[in-house]
Amino acid sequence: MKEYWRSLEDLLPAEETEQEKKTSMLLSDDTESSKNSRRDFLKYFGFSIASAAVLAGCERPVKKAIPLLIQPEEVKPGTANYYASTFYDGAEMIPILVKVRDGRPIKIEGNDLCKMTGGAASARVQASLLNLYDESRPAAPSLDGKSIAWDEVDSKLKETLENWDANKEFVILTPSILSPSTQKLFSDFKAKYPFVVFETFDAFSYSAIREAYKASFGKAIIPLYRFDQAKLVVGFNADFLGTWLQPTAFSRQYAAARKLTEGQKDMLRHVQFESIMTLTGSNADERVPMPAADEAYYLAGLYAELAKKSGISSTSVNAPESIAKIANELFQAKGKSLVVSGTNDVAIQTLVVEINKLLQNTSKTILVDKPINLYQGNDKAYAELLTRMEDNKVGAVLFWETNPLYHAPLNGKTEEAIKNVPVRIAVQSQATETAKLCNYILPAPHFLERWDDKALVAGAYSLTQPAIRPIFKTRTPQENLMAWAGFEGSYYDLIKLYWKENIYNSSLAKGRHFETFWKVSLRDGLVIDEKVAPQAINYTGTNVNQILKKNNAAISSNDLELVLYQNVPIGDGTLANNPWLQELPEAVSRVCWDNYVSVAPAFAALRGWTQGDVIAVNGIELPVLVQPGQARNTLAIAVGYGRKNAGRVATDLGKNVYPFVQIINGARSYTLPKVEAVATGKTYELAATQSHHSMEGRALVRETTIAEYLKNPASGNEMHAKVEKLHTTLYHEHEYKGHHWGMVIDLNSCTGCNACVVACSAENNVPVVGRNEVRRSHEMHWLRLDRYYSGDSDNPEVVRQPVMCQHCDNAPCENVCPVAATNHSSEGINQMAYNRCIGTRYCNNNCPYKVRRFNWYDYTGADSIPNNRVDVAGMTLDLKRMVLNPDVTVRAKGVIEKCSFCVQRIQDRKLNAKKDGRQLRDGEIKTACQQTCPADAITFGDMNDPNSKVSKLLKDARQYGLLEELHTLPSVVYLSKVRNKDKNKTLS
Amino acid sequence: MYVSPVREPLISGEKSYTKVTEDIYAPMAGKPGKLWFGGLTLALLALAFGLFSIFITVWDGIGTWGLDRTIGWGWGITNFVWWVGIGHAGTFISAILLLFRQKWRTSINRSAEAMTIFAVMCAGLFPLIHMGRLPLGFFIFPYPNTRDVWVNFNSPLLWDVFAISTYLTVSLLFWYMGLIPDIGTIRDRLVPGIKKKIYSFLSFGWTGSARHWARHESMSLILAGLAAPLVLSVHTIVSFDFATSVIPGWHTTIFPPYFVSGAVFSGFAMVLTLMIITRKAINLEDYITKAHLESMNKIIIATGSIVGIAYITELFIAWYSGVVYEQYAFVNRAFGPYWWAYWIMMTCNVITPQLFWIKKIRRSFAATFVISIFVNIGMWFERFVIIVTSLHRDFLPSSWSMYSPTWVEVGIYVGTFGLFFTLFFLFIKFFPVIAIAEVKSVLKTSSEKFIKKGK
Amino acid sequence: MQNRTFVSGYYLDDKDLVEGIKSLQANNIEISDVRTPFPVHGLDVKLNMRRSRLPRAGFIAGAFGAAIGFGFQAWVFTQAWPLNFGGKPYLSVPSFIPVTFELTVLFAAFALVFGFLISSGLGPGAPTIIFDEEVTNDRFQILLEATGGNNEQLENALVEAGAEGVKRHDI
Amino acid sequence: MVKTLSRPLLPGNRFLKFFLVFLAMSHFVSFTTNVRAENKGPAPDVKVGERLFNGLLPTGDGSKSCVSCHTMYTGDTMNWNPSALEMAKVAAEMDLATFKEHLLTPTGAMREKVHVKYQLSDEQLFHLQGYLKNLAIEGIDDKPLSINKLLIFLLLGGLMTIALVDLFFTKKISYKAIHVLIIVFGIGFQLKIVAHDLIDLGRSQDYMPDQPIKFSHKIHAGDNKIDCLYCHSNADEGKSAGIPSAGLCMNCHQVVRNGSNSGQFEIGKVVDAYENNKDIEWVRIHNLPDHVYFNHAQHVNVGNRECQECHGDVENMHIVKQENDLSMSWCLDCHKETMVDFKDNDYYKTFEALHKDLAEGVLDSIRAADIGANDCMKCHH
Repeated sequence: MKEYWRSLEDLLPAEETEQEKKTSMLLSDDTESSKNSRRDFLKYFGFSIASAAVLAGCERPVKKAIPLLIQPEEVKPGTANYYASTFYDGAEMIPILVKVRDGRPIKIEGNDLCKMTGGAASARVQASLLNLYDESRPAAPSLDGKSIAWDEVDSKLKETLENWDANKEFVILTPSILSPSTQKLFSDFKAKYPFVVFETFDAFSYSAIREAYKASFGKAIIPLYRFDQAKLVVGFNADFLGTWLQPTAFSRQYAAARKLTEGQKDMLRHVQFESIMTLTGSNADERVPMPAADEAYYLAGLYAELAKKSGISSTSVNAPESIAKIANELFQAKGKSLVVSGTNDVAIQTLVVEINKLLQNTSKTILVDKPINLYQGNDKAYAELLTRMEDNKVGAVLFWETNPLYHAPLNGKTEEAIKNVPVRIAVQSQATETAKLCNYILPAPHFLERWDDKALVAGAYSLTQPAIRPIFKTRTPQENLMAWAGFEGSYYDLIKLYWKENIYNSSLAKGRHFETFWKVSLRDGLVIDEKVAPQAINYTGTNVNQILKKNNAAISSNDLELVLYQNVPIGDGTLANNPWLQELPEAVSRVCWDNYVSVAPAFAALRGWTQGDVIAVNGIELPVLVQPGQARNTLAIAVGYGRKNAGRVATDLGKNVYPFVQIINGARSYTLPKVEAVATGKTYELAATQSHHSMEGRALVRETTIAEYLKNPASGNEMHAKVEKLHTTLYHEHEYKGHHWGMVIDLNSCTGCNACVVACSAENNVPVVGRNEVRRSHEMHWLRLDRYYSGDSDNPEVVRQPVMCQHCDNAPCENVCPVAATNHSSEGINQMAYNRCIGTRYCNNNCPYKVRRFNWYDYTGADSIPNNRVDVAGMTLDLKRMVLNPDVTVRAKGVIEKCSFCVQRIQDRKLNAKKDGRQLRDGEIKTACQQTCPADAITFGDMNDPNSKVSKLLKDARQYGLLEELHTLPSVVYLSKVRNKDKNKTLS
Repeated sequence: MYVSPVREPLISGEKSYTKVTEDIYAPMAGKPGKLWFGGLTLALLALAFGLFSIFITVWDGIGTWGLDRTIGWGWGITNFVWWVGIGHAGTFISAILLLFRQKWRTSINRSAEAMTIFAVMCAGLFPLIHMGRLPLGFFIFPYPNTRDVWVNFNSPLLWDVFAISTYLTVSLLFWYMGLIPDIGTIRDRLVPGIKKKIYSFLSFGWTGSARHWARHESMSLILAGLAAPLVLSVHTIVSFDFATSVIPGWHTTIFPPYFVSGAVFSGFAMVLTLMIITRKAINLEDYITKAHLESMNKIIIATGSIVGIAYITELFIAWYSGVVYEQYAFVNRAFGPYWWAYWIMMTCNVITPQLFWIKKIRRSFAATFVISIFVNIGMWFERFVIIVTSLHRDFLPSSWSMYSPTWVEVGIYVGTFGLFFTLFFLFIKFFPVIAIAEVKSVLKTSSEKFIKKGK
Repeated sequence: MQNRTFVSGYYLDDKDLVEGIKSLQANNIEISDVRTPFPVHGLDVKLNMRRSRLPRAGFIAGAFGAAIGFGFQAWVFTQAWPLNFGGKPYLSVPSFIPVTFELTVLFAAFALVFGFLISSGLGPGAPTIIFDEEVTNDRFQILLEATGGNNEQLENALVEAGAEGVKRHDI
Repeated sequence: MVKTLSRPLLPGNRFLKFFLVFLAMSHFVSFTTNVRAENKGPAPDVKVGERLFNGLLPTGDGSKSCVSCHTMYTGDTMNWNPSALEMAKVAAEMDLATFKEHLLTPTGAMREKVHVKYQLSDEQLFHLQGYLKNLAIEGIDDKPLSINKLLIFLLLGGLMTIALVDLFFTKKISYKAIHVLIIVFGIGFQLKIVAHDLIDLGRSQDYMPDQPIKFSHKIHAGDNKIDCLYCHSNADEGKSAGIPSAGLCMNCHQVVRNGSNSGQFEIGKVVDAYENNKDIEWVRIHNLPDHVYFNHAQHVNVGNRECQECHGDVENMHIVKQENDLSMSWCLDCHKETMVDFKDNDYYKTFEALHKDLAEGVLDSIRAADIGANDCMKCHH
C-alpha cells in the first residue's frame, strides 16, 4: 500500500505572498531547481583540464541550504509524498495519485483504489503534469491586455452583474461539469443572478450518442459500457482503446477479457469495421476497411440481418458479406456482445442503440441505468447559443475552460458570435485562441493546484486536491463566481459542506464522524456509494425503418472522403502545448510533432504520392502519410493541431482541421463526404520514429490463433524450445544471490496506447528533443512500441511490441564499453553509470535491440559547455525543470542512457523493506511503465522468488525472449500474441 | 658478386656512394619550390578546416554528425579504420621485408614508415573525436584514481587504445632509429650554423662507428621481429572491434586476416600513390624504379586477391550459416539502399588490382597511379560498407534507418588529409626521403652500375 | 682534458677497407674504431666485437611487459573490483591476450632502443668527435690511437694498408 | 588549514577588479562625504575610525583594540564575538548617542567586563561610527590569498627551462646531475601539483565555511549532549538528514536566550528569524555531485552507522568542517569493510544462498559489498 497523504490542507489559509515564499523555500533546498547549481564539476574540470590545473582550481559555488522556518510534519526533505486527486481535461476522468517531492509534483500515477482504472493512467494523464509547469499559462488577471488585480476584477464584474439588463443573458460556457459541488454552486449562482445561463460545450462532440438514447430510451444519456462482460465486440469507427469516451477504462476491460494467463482460456473476440487505421482497429482480431460514408449502410445491414434472425420484421437491407457473417456471430453471442460506433451521427448511433437492444446487450454490456456524466454537451444547443449571441441576446459570455473558437469555428460563426457579445471573459488555466477575443482573462489554476470533486457516475465520487500552491496569480473558477455572488468562504469549504450534506450518509459513514470520513476520503481520493439506486430508464423505441430505408445501399463512390479523428497523444488538442505529448509517437503511424493526411496505399499509388509529399486537401496543405489498412478512398487528418494561441510548443504546429467540422443533423460531423486533394509539388519531412514496417519474417513478435493455442499453448512459439535446447555456454553463468529482477510483457494484452512511454519519460527525466531531432532519429525515449504490419497492405494485420532495455544477463553492450560504464549489477540489472560514460556509442552499436539512447546535443542543460543547448520545447526553463525527478540524474551531452528498470524505485522499496525489517513483497516494486499500463501487460518482479508473479509467468508456454537465439539471456520476457480468429470463421 | 645477372637492378643510373648522398640530400639542400609551398598551404588550410570541424563537434556535440540511434558509427570510424590500414604499409615494408631480406625495400621504407606514422596519427584522432565526451576521454587509460574504477579489458575499443598507441610508439622508434645515421649524413653536409646544431642534436651523436653499426643492425633486426607481429596484431585488433560484436555483418571470424591483408593492400596503394608523385617531384627516379613498382604491385595483387576471396567467403558463410539476420545483412549490402557502396568496393578492390597480372600495367607508373587511387577509394568504401550497411539494418526492423554524413564529418576527414600532408610535406623537406645508408649498403648488389660491372 | 692523438686513414670501398683491416691486424696494430657510411658485413667478427646483449635485454623486458600486462589485468578484474561484464567470468583470459601482447612488444621495443642508445653512448645531443665529415658520405675510415708518439709509424702502416688518405688528429 | 572554496580563477584578474572597484568606491565615498559635509556639518574621518578600530590609535588604558574581538575574518577557531561586519551593521542603524551608550556603558555581563576600559572622545566615537557605517556599506574584502601555487608552478617551469638551456647551450654548470635533478624534481613536483589540484577540483575535504549564525555543534551535541537525531531527525527516515527549522531551535531557545559564549547576539539571530519570518541561509558543507544518490536512512537506520563515521567528531567541533573527502573510493572502501546485519533484519532472508554459506561456515560474515553495495546503480541512477 502506498501512503496517501492528507494533503496540504493544514497549510491552506495563508496570504498569497507567503504562499509563494513557502513554495520557493521548499524548492530551494534542491539542486535541480536552478540552472546555476546544476553544474557537474567532473565535467567542468574535464573540459578546462589544462588551465584549471595550473591555475589551482576554479570557482565552486557555495550551496545554500534554507530550511523551512516551521516544518510541517508530513513534509520531509528528500522524501516523496503521494496525494490522491483526480484528472479531468474535459474528455477523460481518471483518479490519480500525485507524487510530490519537496513541494513540487513530479509524477502522476493512477489511483490503484479505483476499480475502473485499477491504477492505470493514459498518456495524457501522465503528461498533464507538464502543463502545470507551462510557462505560457496566463499568469495574472488582465483586462483588455492590461494587468489588473483580482480585487478590481471582482468589483468591476460585481458591478456589471448587479446592474444587469434583465433582458439579456449572462452565458457561462463550461465543459461537461462532473462536479456535484460546482453544480450546486451554479444553481446557487443562478438563484442570485437569474439571468445567468449555463451552457455546456465539449471540445470533441459526442452529442449524437445522447440524442440516440433520447430517441430510443427517452433520456439523453451516455451509458456505462462493460467491455469485460462481452465475448464479442464489434466496433464501427470507434477508437475505444485510444480516444473514444473512456479509453483507459475500456483498455483495462478489454485487456482483462482477453488475458490468457492464470488459467483463463476464454478470450474476447474483437472485430472492427473502420475507414482509418485506429489504435483499436490495429488490435482487432479481424478488421474490415469500410468507407466512412457507408457506415450507416453497414449498420443498417447489420440491423436488418439481426432483425431477421430475431424474427422482427424490418425493412430489408442487402448487407455486405462481412456484415452477414458478423451478424451470425453476434446473434450467437447475444447478451454477451457489444456493438459500438464512434461516429457523431444520430442515425448511426440510433442504429447502434437498436442493434444492442436487439442483441439484448442493454443492461449487460451496456449499463443504461448507470449513465456517465462525460460529454453532456449538445451541439444543437450550442448552435442555438451562437444564434442568440448573434441576435444580441447575450450581454456577457464567460468561457470557463472552454475554447470554442478553436474546437468549433463553424465557418467563422463562432468568432462573429463572440465578437457580438459586449463582455467576454476567459477563465482559463492555459493559453487559448478564444481568450484572444476576450476582454477579461482570468487565470485559473492547473488541476494540480486546486480543489474540486467529481462524480463520473452517480455514487462514484472522487476528490481533486491541490498538490502544490498556485504557481501563478490564479484563482479557482468556482471562487470567481463565489466572489461575484458574495458567497462566504472558499470553494474548499463549499465542497466540504456539499459532501457533508449530500454525500455523507449512514452507509458511507460506517460509524465515523464526518471529519474522519472527510479525511479518509481525501486520503483515498475516492468514495463509492454502492447504495445509490440505478436510474430508472425504459426503452421507448424509435422508428428504425426510416433510417434503414435511407441507408439501404452503399453510397460510397470514387469521391474522396475525409475523416477527422483524434489521435492518441494529442486528442482534441486541449493539452497540445505539452512537449511530452507532442514528442509521443502516434500509436499507429509512429509519427510525432505534426499532423498529416493519411492515405490508403492503393490510392497513394494511384496518385503517385509517397510519404512526405505535401498535398492540399480542400486548401489545407499537409504532408502525406501512406497508411496501410485505410479504406481506399478515405483521407484522414488528426484534429488538435494548428493551434494559434497555445504557447511555445503547440502554436502553429501542424494544421488545424476543426474548420472542416460542420453541424449536420444536429451534431458536429467529423466526416466530410467529398473533398478535393491535389498535389502541391512540395515535400515535407515527417518526424517518424519508425521507417520500416515489416518484420522481414523474423520471429520477433510471435503469434498464434486461439484455436491453435488451445491445441498447443506453445504454438507460434516453437522456436523457444529449440533455442532452449541449444542453451549452452563455455563459461559458468553468474549467480544472482539475492534478487534477480525480471519483467514479463504480455503481447496479447498490450494495446499500444503509449501511456508507458510518457510515464517512463516523466519518471526518468527523459529529454524532449523536438521535431527536427526526431527526424534525424535522435529520439530519446527509453521505451518504444515497435509496430509491424503483415499481410495485405490494404488490410494488414498489426502487431506491437514494447521494447526497452532487455537487461540481458549476457549483455553484448557491457563487454564493449572501454571504460566499464555499463556492467551487470548483482541483481541482474544492466546498469549504466552516466557519469563514467565517455560516449563512444559502441554499446549502442552492439545492442541487438537498439534500446540505448545517446545524448547527441545538450538537450538538458547539464553540459558544461555554454551556448550549445538544443531545447526547442523549453524543457530547460527553470519552471519546467521543476518536473524533474530528483532521484534520477539529468544526463549530460555525449552520454548514453537507457532503461534502468526504474532502479530508483527498486532502491526505494528495498530501503522501505529494510527499514521495516521484512522481506520485499512481490508486486511492491512497480516500474513506471507497469504502473500506468491500462492493459496490465507488464509484470515486474524477482525471478529468484519462485512465488512471484514473474516467476509464474515465466513458466507460461507462450514465454520467449526477444532475439533469444543470440543467447543474450534477456531479463525481459515476452508472452506471444494470440488472435481470436479461426480459419473456419473469418470475415473475408 | 653473388647477384644473379637476370635480377633487375633496383637503382638505375651510374650511382656512386657520393652520388647517392647528393641525390637524396638535394631536395633538402635547396630552397623549396613553389609546388612545395603551395602544397603545404593547401594542407594547412585543410587542417584548419578539420580543426574547426572538430571544434564544432566537441562544442555542440556528436549531433552535428549524421549518426542516429541505430547507426552509432559512420564516417568517423570508417576513416579511423581506413587510416590505420594505410598505416600498415610502412612498418610492413621495413619490418617484414627486412626479415625476408627484400632489398627493394630500402628505397621506399623510409617514406613508407613516415606515412605509417602520419596515417596512424590521423587514425588515432578518430576514436578520440568520436567520443561524446572528449574532455573526459582520459577515462580510457587505466590510471590510478580516487574512484577506484579501472577500465574494461574486455572491450575491443580498449585493446585498440593499447594497440594503436603501441603501434605508434614502436613505429616511431623504429623509424627514428633508422633515421639516425641519415641525419648524421645530413649533419655532415651542412655548413656550421644553427641548422647544423639542430641536426647534430637530432643525430644523437652518430659517428658511423662499426660498433654502433653492429648494435644498430642487431637492434633493427629484433625490432623488426617484434614489429612484424605487431603490424599484424594492430589490424587484427581493429577487426576485433567488429568481429567480437553481435551485429550481423560484423560478427565474423574471418575478419582478422581479411582486415590485415586489406590493410596492407590499402597501405601499399597509398605508398604507391605518394611515391609516384614524390619520385617525380624530387627527382628520385633512379631510386624508385620500375623494379620497385613491380614488386609492390605483386604484393597488391596478392593482398587484393585475399581481400576478394574474403568477400566471397563472407557471402558463402552467410548463406551457409542459415542465420536469417546474417543472410539479410549480405543481401542488403549488395542490393539494399547502399548497393552502390558495395559495388564501388567490389569494383575497386577485387577487379582493378587484377589488372596487375598484365606485366605492362604493373610496370607502368601511370597505370599504377590510377589503380592505386582506385584501391584507396575501394578500401575506404569497404570500411563504410562494413560499418554503415551492417548497422543501418540490423536485428529489429523497427530501428532501421539511413545515414549520410554532415559537412562536419566530411570536414574532419578533410582535416586529417590536411594533417597527413602537412606532416608529409615537412618530412620531405627536412628528412631524407630515402634511407641513404641502406641504399648504399645494397648499392653494390642492386645498382645498375655494379651489376653491369659484374658482367 | 688529456691530449690524445689519433691517426685516421680512409678507403673508398668496403672491400679495400676489409683488406686494410686485415693488413693492419697482421701488423698487430690495434684498431680503435672503424667508421663507415653504411654497415659493412663481417666487420664485427673481424674486429672481435663482443656479441651484442641487446636480444637478451629485449627478451627480458618483453617477458616483464607480458607479466605486468597480464598480471595487472588479472588483478583489476579479480582483486581490485570484480565486475560482471556481459556474463563473462572475472578472469576471462582470452580477453587479456591483446593487451598483454601489446605491452610485451612495447616493453621489448623500449628496452631495445634504450639499450642500443645507452650501450652505444648515443642520445639527443650526445657529444661527438667527427674526424672526417665524409665518413657519412662515402669514406670508410680506420682510426688508430697513437700512444707514446708512434703516430708516424701508424700513418705508415695505414698507407701500407692501402688507405687513400691518412691524417693525424690531435684532440 | 581552512580552504576557501571560492578561490578566484585568476588572481591577477581579481586584483584588477578590486583595483577598479576600489577606485570607483573611493571616489563615490569621497563624493558622498562631501555632500554630507555640506548638509550635515562635519564628516567623520573614516581613516581615523579605521585606525581606532584596528587599535592603531589608543582607545583607552589597557583596552583591547576593537578588531581583536570583532574580527574581520573567521578563522579556524571560533570567535564568539560578533564579527566586524555584524557590528558595523548594528552600528550603522544607531544615532551617535545610542552608539556611545552601547559602546561605553553596555548592558550584558560580557560586554560590561570588556568595554569598561574604553575611553573615547565624542569625536573619536564619531569617526569610529563613520568607519563602521562605511564598512556596513562596502562589506569586507576577500581574505588575502596565501602563497599561490601558480607562482611555484611557474617558478619551477622557469628553473627547468634554465636548466635545459644550460644543459645544451650555455653549459655553465659542469655537473650534469644537477640539471637532471632539477628537471626530474621540477617535473615531479609540477605533476604533483597538477594531480592534486585535479583531484581537489571535485572535492572539498576540510571545507569549513562561515555560517550565518555561530552555531556550535560542540556546545549542543558535545556539552549539552543533544542527540544528533533530535535536530537531524530525517536522517533516520529519509534521504537527507535535514537541517532543523528555526521552529525546532525555538523548542529550547524559547527559554535559553543567553549563550555561554556569545551572549544574546547569536541566539538573537534565531529568535529574530523565527519571529520576523526570515530565512536562515545556512551554507551546505557536505555536497555531493548531482550524479550521486546518497540516502541517510540506508546508512543511519538500516546500516546502523554512527554519524561520526562519516562526519567526524562533530560534537567536538565549534565550526563544522567536512571531515572526509567524500570520494568514491572512500565510499567503496567502507562498503567493502562494513558488515551487514544479516541475521536480525528479515529483509536479508532473500539471500538464501548466502545464509547457507554462513551456516556452513563458508563465509564468516557478509560485507555490504558482498550484497551489491558497490553496484554502480546503487548510487548512480
